[in-house]
Formats: sequence, structure tokens, C-alpha cells
Amino acid sequence: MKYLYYPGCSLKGTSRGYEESILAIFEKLQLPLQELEGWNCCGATAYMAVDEIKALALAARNLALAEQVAGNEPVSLVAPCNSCYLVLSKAQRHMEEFEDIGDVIVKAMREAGLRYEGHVHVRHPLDVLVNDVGLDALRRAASQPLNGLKVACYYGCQVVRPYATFDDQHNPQTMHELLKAVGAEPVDWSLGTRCCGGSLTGTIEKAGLRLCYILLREAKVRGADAVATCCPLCQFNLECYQGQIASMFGDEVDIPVTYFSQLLGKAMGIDERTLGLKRLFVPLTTAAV
Amino acid sequence: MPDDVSLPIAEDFQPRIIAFFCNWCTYTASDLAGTSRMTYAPNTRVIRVMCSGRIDPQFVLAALRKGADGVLLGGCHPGDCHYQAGNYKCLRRFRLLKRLLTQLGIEEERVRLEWIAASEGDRVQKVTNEMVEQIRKLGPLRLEKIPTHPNGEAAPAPAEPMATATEGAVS
Amino acid sequence: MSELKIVRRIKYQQELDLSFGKDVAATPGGEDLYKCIQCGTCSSTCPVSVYMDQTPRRIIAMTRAGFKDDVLASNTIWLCSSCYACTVECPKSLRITDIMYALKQKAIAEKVYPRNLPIPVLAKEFFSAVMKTGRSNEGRIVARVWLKTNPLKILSHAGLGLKLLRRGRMSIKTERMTGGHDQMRRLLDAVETARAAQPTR
Amino acid sequence: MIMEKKSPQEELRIGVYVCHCGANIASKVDVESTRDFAAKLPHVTVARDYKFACSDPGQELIQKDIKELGLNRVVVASCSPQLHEKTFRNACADVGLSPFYVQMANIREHVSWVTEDPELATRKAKSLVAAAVRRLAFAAPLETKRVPVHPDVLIVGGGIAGIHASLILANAGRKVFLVEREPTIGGHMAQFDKTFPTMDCAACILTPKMSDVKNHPNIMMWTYSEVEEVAGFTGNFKVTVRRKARYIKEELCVGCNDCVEACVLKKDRVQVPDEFNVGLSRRKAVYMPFPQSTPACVVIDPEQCLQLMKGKCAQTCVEACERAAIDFDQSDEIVEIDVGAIIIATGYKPFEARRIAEYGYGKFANVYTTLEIERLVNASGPTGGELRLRDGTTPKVAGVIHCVGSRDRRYNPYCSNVCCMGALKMAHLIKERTGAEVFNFYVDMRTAFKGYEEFYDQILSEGVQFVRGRVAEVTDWAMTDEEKGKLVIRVEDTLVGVARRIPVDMVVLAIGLEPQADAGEIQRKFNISCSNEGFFLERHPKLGPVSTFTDGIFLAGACQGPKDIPETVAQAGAAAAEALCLVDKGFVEIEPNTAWIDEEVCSGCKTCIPLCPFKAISRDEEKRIAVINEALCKGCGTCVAACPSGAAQQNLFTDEQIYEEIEGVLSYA
Repeated sequence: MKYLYYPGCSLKGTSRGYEESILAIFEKLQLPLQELEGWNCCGATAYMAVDEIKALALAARNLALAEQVAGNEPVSLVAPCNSCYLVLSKAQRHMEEFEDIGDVIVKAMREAGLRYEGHVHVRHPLDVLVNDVGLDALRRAASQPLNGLKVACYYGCQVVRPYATFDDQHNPQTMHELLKAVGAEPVDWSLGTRCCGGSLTGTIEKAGLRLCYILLREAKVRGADAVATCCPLCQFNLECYQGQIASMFGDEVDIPVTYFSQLLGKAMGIDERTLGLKRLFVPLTTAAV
Repeated sequence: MPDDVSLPIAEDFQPRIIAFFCNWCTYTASDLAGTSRMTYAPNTRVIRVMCSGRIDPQFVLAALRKGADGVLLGGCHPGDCHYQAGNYKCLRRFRLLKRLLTQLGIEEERVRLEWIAASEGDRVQKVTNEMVEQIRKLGPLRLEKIPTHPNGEAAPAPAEPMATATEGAVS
Repeated sequence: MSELKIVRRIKYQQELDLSFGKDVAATPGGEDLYKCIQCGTCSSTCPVSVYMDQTPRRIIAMTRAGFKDDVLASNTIWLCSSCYACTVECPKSLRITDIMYALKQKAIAEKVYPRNLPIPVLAKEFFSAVMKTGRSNEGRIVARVWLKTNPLKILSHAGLGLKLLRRGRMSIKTERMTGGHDQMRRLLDAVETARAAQPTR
Repeated sequence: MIMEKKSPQEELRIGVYVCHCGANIASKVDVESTRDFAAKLPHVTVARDYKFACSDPGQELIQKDIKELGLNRVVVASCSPQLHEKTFRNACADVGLSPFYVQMANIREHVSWVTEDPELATRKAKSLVAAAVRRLAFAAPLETKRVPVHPDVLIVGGGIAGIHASLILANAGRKVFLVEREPTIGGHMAQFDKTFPTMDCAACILTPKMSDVKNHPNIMMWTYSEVEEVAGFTGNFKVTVRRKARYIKEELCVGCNDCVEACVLKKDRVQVPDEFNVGLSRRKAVYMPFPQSTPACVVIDPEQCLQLMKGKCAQTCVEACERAAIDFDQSDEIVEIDVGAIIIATGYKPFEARRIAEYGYGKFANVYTTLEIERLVNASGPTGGELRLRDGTTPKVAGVIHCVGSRDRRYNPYCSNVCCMGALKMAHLIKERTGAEVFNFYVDMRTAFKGYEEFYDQILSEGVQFVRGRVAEVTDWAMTDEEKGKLVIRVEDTLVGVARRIPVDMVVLAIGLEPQADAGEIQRKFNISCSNEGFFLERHPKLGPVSTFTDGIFLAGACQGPKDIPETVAQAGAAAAEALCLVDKGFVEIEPNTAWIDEEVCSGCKTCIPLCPFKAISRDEEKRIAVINEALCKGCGTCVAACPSGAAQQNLFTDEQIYEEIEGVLSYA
């Protein structure tokens, strides 16, 4: 099995910490990720609203490139961004399900000298870590376990919806299991897959921030020391708007919002700079760690 | 079939398909498709038998020889036969029949065996439509194009149903 | 005390677009539109329905009935954050998120979206960025969107931008594709041609 | 028995009748043109079309032609032979024509109802008519065979359906075997507290019937027993029943429960969840499901009993039993019975509420199913009839959610039929017992039966709040102070058009009805069919609601589809009547579609002998040929298809008949 890494735009920008921590932990787990050469934007959800087929074609190009690199080998395209993960999966499924979409994209790809046979397996790092690397390997690698750090595991939407491929749609557990394996203590809360507002925070701010507020408040109510995320947009929304949320709703919601991979990395003893933890606005209080 | 015998398929080609359905499951399912008003391709002609075990491979050969372009067989799901195991007998004969057809130069896709339970009206619809589509792709069955035997004689073109190759009659 | 106002609420059949539902049902994911039983699961599972002028359930009903103008003028379709909660919870398996996408596309195509709404602008900015660099740069795009729709916002968010810059989470330098840029553009152009050649879409 | 002829001897005079079936056929098939087509076919003396061939005038028309035109064969092109073949056979027999000279052409189910294009439909109809006409040339005037019927009846399942059917048959003087797999009869109804819409106590109306069953001289009540195997055919079934070891001598036990008191499994943690109280209480290794269990006899659970598991126990129960009814050496008993008819009344399985994660059943303590509430409000239930939350407090606000697991493509697409009324009953009971504010969340209110709408009216006027909307989620995160510590129901009030959050103390899930987990196994055992959702399939949805496709086997109750008690009882009565009809007649007529051997052609190769599933074929060593025992032959025709020399033939389905049919359909395809 070949593992190719599809960073997506955010991991090269606002969520550098996600990329840094993902690459570092995979390195440490001896499964180094190779970045897909020449990748382009996945097509992202915002674009779907304007021109769905073009969005899917953008995604399909990445799939075709991955297939090309892998040759005949089975290949996993690891996409840490929930949005990329969904759009890449959706492109794959829509091409199969809707003949007219598939036809247009296949034709256009041929024009552009591309070919896609449908052999790429789009994967999220949560999936790869639990199912391929395994919890035992994680436990072994955790040289500095997190000692009961209380974490609100937040999966967001698009990693389990609409396609629940590797985890339960209503009660996902992979992040819980990973963090438990390295000594953290997931808090019991019901909002692990409730929407953070996505791009609404930037477009219809009031609506978007309300959703973030609900999540942050509940995480605090449940006694979490930190929120762990697996999606750049979720992390950005939950972390960067905390100030505005506080003034809009008159309620302090300061809580560190990390990537799950940063917490795993920390437990593996990787230093904070390498994990991008220094890039957080609200520092992860290590008192509990 | 070799290229030289394949003729262009006429646009308005309406495949002629004979369907042998067992009384208990598939014929009933076919009735259910009717009561449920599931429309499907009008190309099949259903002949009712009590059990798929009654389907003599010679019936299939006769149907093809008399002008059918395809034959569909339908019985109860394995384990559900009204007579315990007639459907298994049918399956065994069907496998042999397919080999025989291939030897005669007839595409094996022209015959199809399906298990359809009494409640599966929708499967009658689906299978019939698929079968018609399949036969449309294959085109009309042109038996005169059957290649000659290795010894130079024409393949036996049975004159009477009863005289068709007895190797069809295996249990 | 407020003034009593009256508005005509009745709908005459001629004000409706009776083919609207069929159009939407013909888009990918719209196929089960007519199977809706109006149970409202979508509306109650929707985290943003708090602000919607029409609940998602009503959007479905109105779409089927041909209330095209009302549907496209509704804020609902723009509030949809594509979280897919309605899609997975729908007991009749309607792909409501996809239907919302279809409605957004129709609103943009007919240019009936609210003027102050940045989403269509965002989408356009996004597209031009991708065409130029093959990548999107959220900070830059958002800044440009605000510039076009609500310039005051840039000022209020300047602090955030600076914080991001300081932590290396936003760069002045543009991220670009490491190759294949021409190929990507060729692909997008070819989509236009292939689509034009298709009879139905 | 008259063997079929090789070729027609007499001059054929065929009448063809093309039925319009109102517009069912005529709106798609050009019946006039089909009639004209038929008139020109060889040997056809007359061809007519008629509005409803199956009506009295339709039948009379055929009879008149037989008499006046001397017809000796009849083709009816109408519906499926499954529906009206008997009708037309009888009509012809009435005027002296062999019923086997009638041939149906199915131009409704197989043509007009499934074809879009009228022209192609007409073509198809014509080819089927042509085939029927040709096939008739080889028909023979067979005789139907009469086989005596065993007078006893087996009823599988001792819920209200099985109980009711048993009593009817037993009262009619028939001997009934009632087989129930649980230790007591009573089924789900015994678990209910009240029954809608009259709210009479379930036990009060059920338990007298249960003791009637127990005491009826004509009923053999076998609880804790299961049907293992069914052989034979209508009128003569041979059934093997496993009577599971109860480790109690049923005839000695009087149900005093002294042994239960004495059982050493005293601590809650070693006891198991009580099945009858759906896990809301615990029971010991020896137990009686509920006080009115019938028979009033305890049972020992071999997976709990220390003596049975480990062979080591103080056996305090044996000591306690004055009547020495406990018998650890008992083993399962296999019994074979002969019956003429079978009624299957195996009931349903309640929907597993855990499957819908959003409703939090199993996660939140105060989310209950309707069945649990039935037990909680029941005076003999685990709380003695006190409706309390798990922490012992009384709920102030309760929400009842309809359609749980029903009308949902992810679970069961069908409507479970009883939950709306069940949920209304819940609302009433909760209000009555606790005075709580009750919200009912429904998608569509289905109260279509006598007295049901009135019940809805009553509940409305009791002040229950009705919110039309399917609940998306039951959750535990609070938005407002009021919601803290409560379960929050998220729902759209679709009649108002807004989303609402309603905090409650208790949630009740009106779970739907599903086929029994082992319905597939029962289906195979009895050779009946299941519909797509897994309930047993009736012979006809309107006109054969309690029959199956297997003659002699009938259905009663929720095993055929979700239904409430009145409907179940009505169906049980109908099934009993059908069974009675069969066994009282004393004989069954068997379709003469048996196989026979043409002695002159048979080469004695023995190919056919091992193929027959009924061991009906043997070899006549003297003549060196195969012989078919007609009484054993069931008419599948497998031997006929296999005969290499064509010596084996099947009445009604001879090779000639089928070849004629093939040529017939192809002659006008």
C-alpha cells in the first residue's frame, strides 16, 4: 500500500500546524507521507455552489495524478482536511453514480491528458492511524502520555457525512480511541459532529459564530482542557473567533483548540515547535499534561 | 461470434425472449410485478412450469431454434424450492446447457437463470429489462451462421424437438 | 404600537413555475425530491435553521410546488453550511445538501441572490484564485470578498490578520502549484466544451 | 386415471374469450383486434371479447357456447391462472366439459399491467393467445385426485393470534396442537398494561383466554417447544416438535414459586435481566415469567442454573419443592405429530431502539421504549405500577416520539400500523399516572379504525400537546438554563414552520414492529414466502390475506405484517375458519399434474429414480422399467426433464404441450 499525502490549500496556509504535526507523527510512526506532486485545490465546497462539475473535475485531477504516481500499486491518498476528504470522495462517487457527470469529467480529463480508473482510496489520517498503524503502535510510541488531559473530541461534519466510511456516523470513535491510546481522557459530550459553521463565519458571521459558540461553551461545560479537531476550517473557526464570540455572546469561551495530531505528537515527545503548537492563539496549558 | 457473421443490428430490433418460470416463485413474482404495475420491456413470453426442475434443456434449444433470441429461466431461491431441490437440478442442467450452447456457437449470454422469490416483483422487472438489453446488444440469433463442425458437416440442426441433442438431457 | 399591515399571501397558479421541481429533481442528488413526507427532520437537525426564513422542509415543499421565486429569494439556501446533517438523517434519503447546492447554483445563474451576500462573490474570488495559482489562499480571498461586500469588516478583522501573520499562518507570498498548472486550466476549459456537447445538461 | 394422448383424436372446436377486465386489460390491449386474431387461428370455432369474463354473465356466455356451438376446448385470455383458473374450470365442468380443457392466457398481470406501449402489449397478448390455443390440442380430460385429510391442526405461536385460533378450532371439535417457544403462552399482549382504544386491562381480557386454552380438552398446549421440521403436503403434514427440557415436571408443578424463593442466585449481579419485564428487573435461574403464566409452571434456565452448568449447587430449590417437581435429568424430547392444516402465528419483534443513535436509547437513562412503559405502569410490573424515572423521581414533562424505526428507508420503510395508537395510549397513561405535561411528536397521525379517531379526540382534549414533526435528536446539551439537566428534543414544529427545542424529563420511543429475527428460518421450514421486509407473504393481498402459497398453511397476526390486537384476532379467526374448512371437508383435491412413465419407451436407465425428492419412482425389476407411484408424486416434473428417452411425462405439462406453447408464442412474437 502506497501512501500519498494530499495537503490541500489550508494546510499550506492557516493550518500549517496541522501539516507539521501530521508529517511529524507519521514520520515518527515510520510511515512517512509523500506529498502528491503537482496537486491543485480540491474544488472545495464553496465552489460547488457555482459550478459543481468544475469543482469535481478539479478533485478528479488530483485522483488521476495519485493513480499515475502509484502505477499498479494500491494507493491511499491521505487528506487531513475534512473538506478535501469529502470533495475527493464525492468526486469519486459522483463519477460512478451519475453517468452524465462521469462522462463530462472523463472527456475533459482526456483532453487534458489525464486518465482515472477509480483505483485511489481517499483516506483521512484518523482512518489510517486507527486501521493501518493501529492503536498498539500508538501506545508504544507515546513516550510522554498525556496523563488524563481532558479533551473534547470534535470531528466536524464532512469526515463522517454524508459518507461514513471508516467510523460511525452518529457516534464516531476513532479520535477518541487514538487520544485514549496516548493517555488523554475524552470528555462525554454530544456535539462531536455538530457543524462549526464552516465558511459561514466569513460570510454570514452571526450565524457562523453562534455555531462556534455553542461548541466552545459546551466543551467548557463538560470540563474539557482542550478541543481536538481534525479539520483546518473547524480549528480556525473555533480558535480564531473566540474574541469576537466572547463580545457577541457576552460569555468567555477561551479554550485551546488543537489538531488531534498535535496532541498525538506531544505524547510522542515531539517538540512543540515541530508540531506547530507555537502557532496556536490560545496556548495549550500543559499543567494537566 | 466471428466478425464476418455479425450484421448490423436493426434499430427497431425487438428481441424475442421465452421465459420459463416456476409456478411457486418466479411466476408469482411476475404476477406481483403486474399487480404492482411495474412496467418493463414487452419482449418476454412467459411459459409456466410447476418447478424449474421441469425445464428440459431441450425446451431452451427448441425455443432458440424456433426463433427466440434468448431464453430466461426463473426458479425459487436455493433452499426455497417448493419441491425441495428442483432448482438445484435446474442449475446443474443450466451449467451444462451453457457449455453446449457455446460449442454450438451461440453466445451463452442468450440464456440466463435467475432465482426470483414470490415477493420479488421488482426483480422480474429488473431482470427482464436487463435481459432484453443484453439480447439487443447481441442482436438477433442467426442460427444459419453457426460454424460448421470440424468434420466439415453442418452442425446438427435438429428437425424435431424430440430429436435434439440428447446430451441436453442431463440431470 | 405598530401599524397594521396587510400583504397578499395567496398564490395564484400562474405565479408558480410548475417545472421548477422537475428541474431540481433532475440535478445530481435531487432524484428523491418527490419522496419527501414533510416530517421536518431536516429542519430540526439543521444547526443553522435558527436563522432561516424558511425551514429546509418548507424549501423542499415550495420547490416541489413551483414556488421558484420564493425559494430562490430565501436566505435558507445561503445559510446552508453543507454539514450534511439533514442528508444523513432524512428518513426518505433525500440528499438535501445537494438540493441546496442545486438551488444556490440556480440563484447564482439567475442572479437573484441578495446583494449584500458575500457567498457568490466568495465563490467567484475562489475560482479566480484557483485559476491563477491552482490553490486558494483563504486570507487573501476573504479580504477581497470583504473589500467588495463590506469594507468595514476588513478593519474589524485586521487584528486577526496580523495575529495570523505573526504565527506564520498567513503569508504575503502566494502559494502556487508545483506543476501542471496548464494542465489544470486545460481541464477546466475542457469541462466547458464537454458539457456543451452534452444534450441534457 | 386417463393418460394424456399423444395427439388429438377428435375434431377440435375451440372457443377463445378475451376479457377486457373493465379497463384493466382493454385500456392497453386492443381486445377487438386480439379477438379477431384469435378467430383466425386453426381450430378456433368462436372468439369473443367480454367486459368481465369472470362475472356470472361472462361464465354463462362460455357455457352457452359450449352447449350451442359444441365447443370442446376453451381459452380464456384474462388474468393470471393463479386468480381465476378455478373459476373457469368450474364453469366448464358445470356444463360437462372437462375442466382440464380450459387454458388461461395471462394478458393482465403479464401484459396490460406491465407494458407501456399499447401496440406491443397487443402483440404480446396475441402471442400468448396463440400459444394457449396450440397448447390445448394436447390437453387431456384428466381426473382430479382426492386425498383424505388429517383432522388435527397445528398452531405455531401462542400469542393472542395463536390463542384465539386454537380456541375457535378446539370449540369446533378439532384437536389442536399449540406450540409456543417461550415458557408461557400470552405473547406480547401479556406484557401490555392497557389496550387501546377502550383502555381495558390487557391481562383482564387475555388471561381468561389463556386458561381456556390450558383447560380445553381439545388443545395440546406445548410451551417451551419449537417446530423442528415439517414434511408432507396439505391435508397430511408430518411435523417434528422439540419440547425443550424445562427441568420441571410440568404435571407436578403448581406454580407456588417456593423454588424461586429458594434459588441460591440471590444477588442482583448474578441474576439475569427478566425477559418479560424487558430487562427492567432481574430473575433467578428458576423462574416463572409472570404471575399468570400459562402453564403455571416454573422453568429452569440451563445457562444460569449452577447445578446444570457446573453440577455443583446446594439444590435448595429441590429441597423447597414439596411436590418433587424438579428434575435435573430431563432432556429435550422430540415428538412427531400428523396434522391436516397449520396456522403460523409467530408474531413480531419490537424494533431495537438502540439502532437509532440520535434518540439516545441505551445512552440516556430516561429514554424508554413503549414496551418498557407498559411494564412500568403495570401493577405487576417491576415498580408495582409506579411510573418513575430511573432515579426514582416522577417525570414532570414527557415526550413521546412516534414512528421510531418505521417509515424510514434506513430502518423499516413501512408504517408499523400500531404505533400511533400505542403512542396516544402512552400519552394518556403518563398523564394519568404522573400528571406530567406530555408532548407527542408525530409525522402523520394514523387512527383509522373503529373508535380510534375518537380516542385521538379524547387524548387531544386531555391536553396532550401534539407537535407535527419527526424528532431529529434527543440530546443532553443545554442552550438555556431551563434545559440544563434535561433531555432536549429537537424537532421542527412543521405546522408552525419553526424548529423547536423542548426540554423533557422522560422520552418514550414508540418503536415499530419487525419480523421475528428467525422469520427466514420459519419461512424455509414451512416452505412459505416472505415479502421484501421479511413478514410472511399472504397468497393475495386482498382476497387471500390469511392463506399462503403453500396449501394448508395459513397465517395469523403480526407475522404477516404489523397489526394491532383487533386486527390480529380477526385474522386469527379467519385463519381458523380456513383451516377448519380444509380439515372438515375431509379430503383435498390434488391437481392431476403427476408424472407417469410410457412403458414402451422407458429403457430402464434409472436416471429418474434418484432425482425424485419424494421417492415416488421405483424400478419394476420384472419389466425393467421405472414406475411412478402416483400417490407420492407431487408433480414437479424434474424426472420428466431428465428422462433421456422421453418416457417420463407430466400431466398438464407434457413435452408436447410445452413445445406447442413455445411455437405458439413464437408464431406471433
